[in-house]
Amino acid sequence: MISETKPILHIANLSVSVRGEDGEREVVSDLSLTLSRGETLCIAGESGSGKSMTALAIMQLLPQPAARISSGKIRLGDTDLVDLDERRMRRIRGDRIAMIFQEPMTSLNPVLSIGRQLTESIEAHTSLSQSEARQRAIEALKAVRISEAESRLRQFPHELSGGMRQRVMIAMALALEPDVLIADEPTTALDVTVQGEVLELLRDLQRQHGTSVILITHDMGVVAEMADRVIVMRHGRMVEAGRTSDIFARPQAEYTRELLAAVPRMGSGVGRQKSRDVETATPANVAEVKDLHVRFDLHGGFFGRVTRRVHAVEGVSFSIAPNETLALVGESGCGKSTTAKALAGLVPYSGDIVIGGRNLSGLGRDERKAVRRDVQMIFQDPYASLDPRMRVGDLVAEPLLIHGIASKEERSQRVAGLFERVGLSADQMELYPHEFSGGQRQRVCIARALALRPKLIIADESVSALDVSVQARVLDLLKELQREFGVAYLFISHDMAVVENISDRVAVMYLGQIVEMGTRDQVFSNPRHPYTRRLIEAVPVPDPGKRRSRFARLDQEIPSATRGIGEAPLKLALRDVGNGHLVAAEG
Amino acid sequence: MIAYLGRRLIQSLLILLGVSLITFALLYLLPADPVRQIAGRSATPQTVENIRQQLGLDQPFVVQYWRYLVKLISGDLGRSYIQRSEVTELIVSRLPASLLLMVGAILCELLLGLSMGLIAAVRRGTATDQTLMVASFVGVSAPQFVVGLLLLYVFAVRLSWFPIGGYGTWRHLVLPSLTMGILGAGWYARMMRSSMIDVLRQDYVRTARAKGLARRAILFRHALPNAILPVIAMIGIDIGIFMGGIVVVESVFGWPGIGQLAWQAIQRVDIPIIMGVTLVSAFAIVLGNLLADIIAPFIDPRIKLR
Amino acid sequence: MPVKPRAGVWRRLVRRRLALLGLVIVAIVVAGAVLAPWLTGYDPNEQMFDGLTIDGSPLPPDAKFWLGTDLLGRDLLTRILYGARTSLIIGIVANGVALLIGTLVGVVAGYFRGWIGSALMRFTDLMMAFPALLLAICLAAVFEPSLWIVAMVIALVNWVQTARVIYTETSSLAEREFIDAERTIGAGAPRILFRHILPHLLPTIIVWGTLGISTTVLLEATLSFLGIGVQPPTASWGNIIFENQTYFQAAPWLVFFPGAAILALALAFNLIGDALRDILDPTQRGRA
Amino acid sequence: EDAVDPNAKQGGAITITYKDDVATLDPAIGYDWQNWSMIKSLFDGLMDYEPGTTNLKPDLAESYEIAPDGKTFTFKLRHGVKFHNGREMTADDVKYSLDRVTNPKTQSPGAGFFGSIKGYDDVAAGKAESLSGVTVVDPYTVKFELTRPDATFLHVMAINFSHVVPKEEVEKYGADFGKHPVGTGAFKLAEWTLGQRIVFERNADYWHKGLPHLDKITFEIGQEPIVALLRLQKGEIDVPGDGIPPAKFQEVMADPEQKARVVEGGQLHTGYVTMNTTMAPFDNVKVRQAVNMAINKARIIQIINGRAVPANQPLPPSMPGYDKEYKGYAYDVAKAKALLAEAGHPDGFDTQLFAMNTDPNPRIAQAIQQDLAAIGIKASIQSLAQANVIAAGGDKAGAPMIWSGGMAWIADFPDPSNFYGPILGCAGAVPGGWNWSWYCNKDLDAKAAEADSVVDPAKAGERDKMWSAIYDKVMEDAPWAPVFNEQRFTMKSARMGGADNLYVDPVHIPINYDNVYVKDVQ
Ligand SMILES: Nc1ncnc2c1ncn2[C@@H]1O[C@H](COP(=O)(O)OP(=O)(O)OP(=O)(O)O)[C@@H](O)[C@H]1O
Ligand SMILES: Nc1ncnc2c1ncn2[C@@H]1O[C@H](COP(=O)(O)OP(=O)(O)OP(=O)(O)O)[C@@H](O)[C@H]1O
Ligand SMILES: [Mg+2]
Ligand SMILES: [Mg+2]
Repeated sequence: MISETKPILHIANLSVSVRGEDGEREVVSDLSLTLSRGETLCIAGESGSGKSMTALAIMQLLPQPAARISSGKIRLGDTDLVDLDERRMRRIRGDRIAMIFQEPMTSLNPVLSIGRQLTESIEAHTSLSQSEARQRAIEALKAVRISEAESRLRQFPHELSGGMRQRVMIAMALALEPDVLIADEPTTALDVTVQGEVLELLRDLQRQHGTSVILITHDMGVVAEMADRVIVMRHGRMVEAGRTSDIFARPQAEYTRELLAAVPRMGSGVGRQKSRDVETATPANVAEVKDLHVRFDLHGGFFGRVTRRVHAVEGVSFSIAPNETLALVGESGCGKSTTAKALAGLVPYSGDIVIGGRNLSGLGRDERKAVRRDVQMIFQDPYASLDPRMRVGDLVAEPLLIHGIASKEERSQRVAGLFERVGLSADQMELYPHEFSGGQRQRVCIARALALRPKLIIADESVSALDVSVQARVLDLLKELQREFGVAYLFISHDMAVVENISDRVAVMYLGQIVEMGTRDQVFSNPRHPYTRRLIEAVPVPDPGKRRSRFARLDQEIPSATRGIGEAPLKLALRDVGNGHLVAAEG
Repeated sequence: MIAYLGRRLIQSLLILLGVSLITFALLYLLPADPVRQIAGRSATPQTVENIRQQLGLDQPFVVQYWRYLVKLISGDLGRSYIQRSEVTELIVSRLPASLLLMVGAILCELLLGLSMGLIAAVRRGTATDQTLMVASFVGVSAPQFVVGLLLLYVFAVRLSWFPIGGYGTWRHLVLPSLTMGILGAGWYARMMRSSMIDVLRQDYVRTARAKGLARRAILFRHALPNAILPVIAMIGIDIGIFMGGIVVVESVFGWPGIGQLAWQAIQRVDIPIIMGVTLVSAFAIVLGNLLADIIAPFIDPRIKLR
Repeated sequence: MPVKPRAGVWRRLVRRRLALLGLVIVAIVVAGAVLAPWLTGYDPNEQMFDGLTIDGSPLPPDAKFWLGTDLLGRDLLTRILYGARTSLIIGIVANGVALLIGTLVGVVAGYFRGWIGSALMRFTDLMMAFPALLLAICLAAVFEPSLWIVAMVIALVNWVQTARVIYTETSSLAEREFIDAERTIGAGAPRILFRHILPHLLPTIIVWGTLGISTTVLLEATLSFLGIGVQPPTASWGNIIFENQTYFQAAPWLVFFPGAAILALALAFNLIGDALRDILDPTQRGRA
Repeated sequence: EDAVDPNAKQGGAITITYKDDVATLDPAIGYDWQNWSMIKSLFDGLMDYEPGTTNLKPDLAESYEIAPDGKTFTFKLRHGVKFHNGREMTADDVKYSLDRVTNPKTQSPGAGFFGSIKGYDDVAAGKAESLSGVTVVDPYTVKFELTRPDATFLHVMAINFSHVVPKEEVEKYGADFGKHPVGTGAFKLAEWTLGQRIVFERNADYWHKGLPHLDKITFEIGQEPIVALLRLQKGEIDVPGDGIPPAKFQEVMADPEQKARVVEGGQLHTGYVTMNTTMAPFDNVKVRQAVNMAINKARIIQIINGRAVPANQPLPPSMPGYDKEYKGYAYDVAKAKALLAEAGHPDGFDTQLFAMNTDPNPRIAQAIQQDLAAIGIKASIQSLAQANVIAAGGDKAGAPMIWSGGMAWIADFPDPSNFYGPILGCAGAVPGGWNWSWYCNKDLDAKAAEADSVVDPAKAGERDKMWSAIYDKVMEDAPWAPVFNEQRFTMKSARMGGADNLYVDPVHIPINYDNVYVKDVQ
């Protein structure tokens, strides 16, 4: 599969350093690699190891003014990119090297139409006329399998779902058929079904155009699916490089072995939760949710009356016992986060939520504050959920401060302890959120959630952004805390492998309702609802030998949860198919 | 959209009603007696009383205000105490000039201010940046009367490029607009720089660079529309500030706008004119705010009219 | 590695050349205002016989009157020094209070969306549409003109624009996820508003605050003219300009020097503000 | 009929500028100095003044007769005088005009001038529509009967309020007659663009043959005086209506060419400080006299670049009745202090000095303030908009001292009585009145009435003496401190022609439009 031609991209002894409050620090050290035509090179490695920095260095787009290339060469064909002036570099960007960024949500310009953003780069690098460029853009959109490509051109980013935005990004990168495509975690933010599609697409395009791809990911399943060769990085250095099959079969470096061992696999995996007996619906349940509804009103009309409603959560009931982990899975937009927010008291709801025996509705201010202590939440997007103007140490200490726990010295000791617990060092307490990599930030969030030693932690996609080794460590940590303090988890994730590993029970959500719920083994080994089955099938397997030729594809868009007034959706009845395994009748 | 407009118009009307009530009340409380002014220096108490009665100024406040409102609805703003003309006529004759000046001034300040702010943000930290920021502060700190006279002296008297004041052709409009615009330009430059610096840090700007776009495309197509949003919100506010400066600029350039009318009325406590001008300018401000809110979604499609 | 002590804002401020320059200017102005009686041998209100030419013209700057004299034969330098007292109170205190009210109203209205928010914003809209000058005149008629009245009027009139801008920004900040995160750990509204939202508003507040200095100092002169502010012979930078602006050709020093003083003060605060904005914005670390 | 300047050329147009809006051109209503002389050119009255002087002459009247008791005036009207609409003016129009101006519905600020006409009280009270004292004898004769002898009556017949208007036009335009003036004057209104421009054009049918000289006068409105002067220097305009702004005065006078185009003249104006005689400590005459001695008038005149002469009595020097012998209170700080001590204020006292807020008035107030401080009186200044100062003055407890500049008394007509009634007499000392010193001396009121009943023109000198005595007496009580009499400096373009006194005409400000001409017409 690897074509043994002359390398198209050659990096020699690259070092990147960033300037912080206390001087310069290298975040990429002495990195060398080559990329051949038509090859897919995966860069894997733990969060904060310098993967994104390397990619940005190639593009000459390192964050200003903090970061700079301190030494090394980057050659594209015969051109050295490091010394190139901005004008010549501009001609290379987009045309010969294209990049897909880690954050699909923020990487598209919110005020320009999709069409504009697509055609402008075509117009910038070719002499095509406006209508020809438009045609090319439509083709590119069709290539990434966006339906109704022509009318999409007029739409704006916020009108598209996350997966579609990512596909637009890919279309943009591929429209000019670059020699090299750098994709930085292109699927992390997406749920399994969409991830499958995107990967499939990348492969397709590579096959057609012979593009060389650098794929940055921490998902070893993705690596196994996609890569020809793999580079493993740690602390800014390359620890191992080799062919995918070799690395998976015979990892040389200690760290690579650790990494592979940490990969969650369905049905196996080191940290896999033993099946436990969990007694449901005991009076001592940490949380009990009954017939939860959350609806968002959409206003319109002359007097701003409610005209339509989003039925985000429609009659969800479940309970979580102490020490138990309930996983909530489902596609983007099915209402998982909303359920979590209702529990955390962030959105108004109807129905009953009982935490530690106290019904949340009808509590006074002080009582509510006390209940808050028992329920903590870790958000989906770690960067967005940390105040960018506070030092992370202060952020973690804040819950203690608010609830008046511990003196000042004690507090900072406890925070330092928490930092170590989540795998950060105490001196990082002085840094600000933007000075961390994505994974490190998530650990800060976890440390903050743990600070109050809550009875229930709601983890909303909290480990999706983490590399496997850290993910494994965090999962371990969560389990450890569960053992130690009897914390219960509501674990929201789209990563079925992780869910399979950590959960005691699983609830599958679809369009605001639960369609299947049961113990982990019931749901995974005996999925009864077709929707559950499709979710499980979409999971990539971290084994290059079991590479699939095609992913299962979702053929229809997810139906909308928005309805007119008085058109409540049909309520699904759950049927017990044995031992508390609840399944909705197919509707 | 129509529904939104309707709702906003009703709100605006309520605001105007509030403005009229407060203004009327304040003027009612003012110690200067308009009747004495009308009656003149040699009036007998009898004459004063007669006039007071004729104007209905002997009525209680509520009655006076109610009468005013009733007339207002039919577009009658009353008759000036000093000038003795229909206030509506006075305002209508002067409004076009003020509106023209406003358009010219806003154009000037946007053109000047935005480009200064843009350049300063792009060249952040350089001497250019610092020079531009000093210039913008000079614009904000310079008294408009002096700026106007200076421009007039240099460009009209010395160089004869423009007429020394007056009203009529576009050449008359340039200097007054510029005088008004210099103040606003300072504000806009400062704000633009601030918001541009913010926008230039955003991910989508990085994306645009990664596409290999020309600098100009990045700045004008990607950054500018995002950075201009907070500036758009300023336009409503701007009209309010504008109403303050208009008095001076109009009198320097002999511009027949409502600023001069207002100023003379204030000096002489000509209450019907003060009321009329207040309502008209309040209306302009409300309209400006509405306009800013309506333009915003065209620039940022995420914004929904609610 | 031991945890390094946080370098104080003040220390980082004085390390920047431009910020230091700003601080020095402010210090000079404040010192000038406070020490005026010791810095000059003249009385600010004394109309000197030798301060005018025989036909009543003011004197240009010379060895005796460093910045010249005004139309009544008073020493301009002395008047500018004493005028700094008034202008500092207006430009900093009144402007500051306006900024404070505006920020408070904007933040509260932006954060509490319910009836409090709408009520506050409707009130702000009303105030914005209401002519400030009229309010000033009416107040002038009711109260004895004084510095504090004019300061109050300026504060009362100038908060509106700030409130509107801050409102817009707060409402978008309140949607950010980190605010939700704060709620889940039990943070109350005051904490969220002051510890988490306010710091993000700082750049805007700085821009409005520094621009406000010039405008308020000049506005004070207009209000004095209408009889609401400090009354002659009390000097303020604004009214020195205002009284003499028609003489800008005949006696340019009468407009230039007080104008330069206003500009210097506003610029100084701008330099400090700009530096503060960078220092307090952690994403700007590493910038020289 | 007075002669027409033989050098005058016929034709041409001039441009005059004003900062403020022209309020109204209705002669019954217009009462500021700016529309005052414009109205004089659009309308005529029975009497007028010889151009450039204060000498009365018959105008629409050909002749008049005063009955020996001084209570009946009979005017013979000129034949063939036509309104701008072409109709001939008759005695009915004279009567109509006076009925109209005294009718309260007209809201004329000048109605009070006609108080001596029989029937005035009934009309003012709304009880009658017509003045019983005015009779149309025949189309060219009109007779006035007065309730008391009134020496000022001929002047009253010359002021704008008595100018003759045509009934049909007044009724046609109603309240808007002021925007559509139709009179018998030398000019007629050709265009009025609100807020921008007013254009007068020559009345070809004017009864006074040979007048006016100009074809057209354009008044441009709304520009700062300082800019108007720049335009004059550039040759764009002919007369800056607001005069030479203080900031430009030195520059103009320093340039011989420009100085040559400046005409200087007296003015029926006095600038004074009023002291509220009902308010302590100004209820003490010694305090008031002390203030009179404390003010350094020379210094104040220096501050306004010498554009005035020191005043020591209410009347300006060009006014009949001015007492040349009277020395007034000399500037004497020591004596002022002594007087103050005698009055029981050896350490002075605190008070307030009100002034209008336009340059140079706040400056003059500050100079006065410093002078007062020298004798221990600490006066704080209230510099306010015109209307606010007027309001304070009309309130008995409002203002201890007012500097009159900017709102000061410019005579309505050149007669000594005009400086007494409303501003020094008891009639003006009422709430909302113009007697800001609240000085009320019943004795002097009686003497004033006596002087005004000396109607016989032959006894004019005697009457003037009586008035001099009254003002000397006023100065003894010192309710005012007269400061200066402002001089007028009118500047014109080089092409303007006509005698200098037309440019400082005491009743036409800024210039006498009917008699000036331009030199550059063919
Ligand atoms: N703007 C910045 N200022 C200072 N340090 C930074 C900045 N951005 C990143 N870093 C640091 O650079 C190092 C490398 O970051 P990079 O983003 O390349 O990690 P990554 O391998 O992409 O991790 P992840 O998988 O979590 O995205 C991290 O230690 C991070 O703390
Ligand atoms: N504030 C809101 N106003 C209106 N609609 C909302 C609001 N918040 C969420 N929704 C809608 O509610 C539905 C459920 O959203 P939710 O965030 O719970 O999905 P999710 O299952 O967490 O998806 P993802 O995996 O993408 O995070 C979506 O259709 C969403 O558009
Ligand atoms: Mg990364
Ligand atoms: Mg979610």
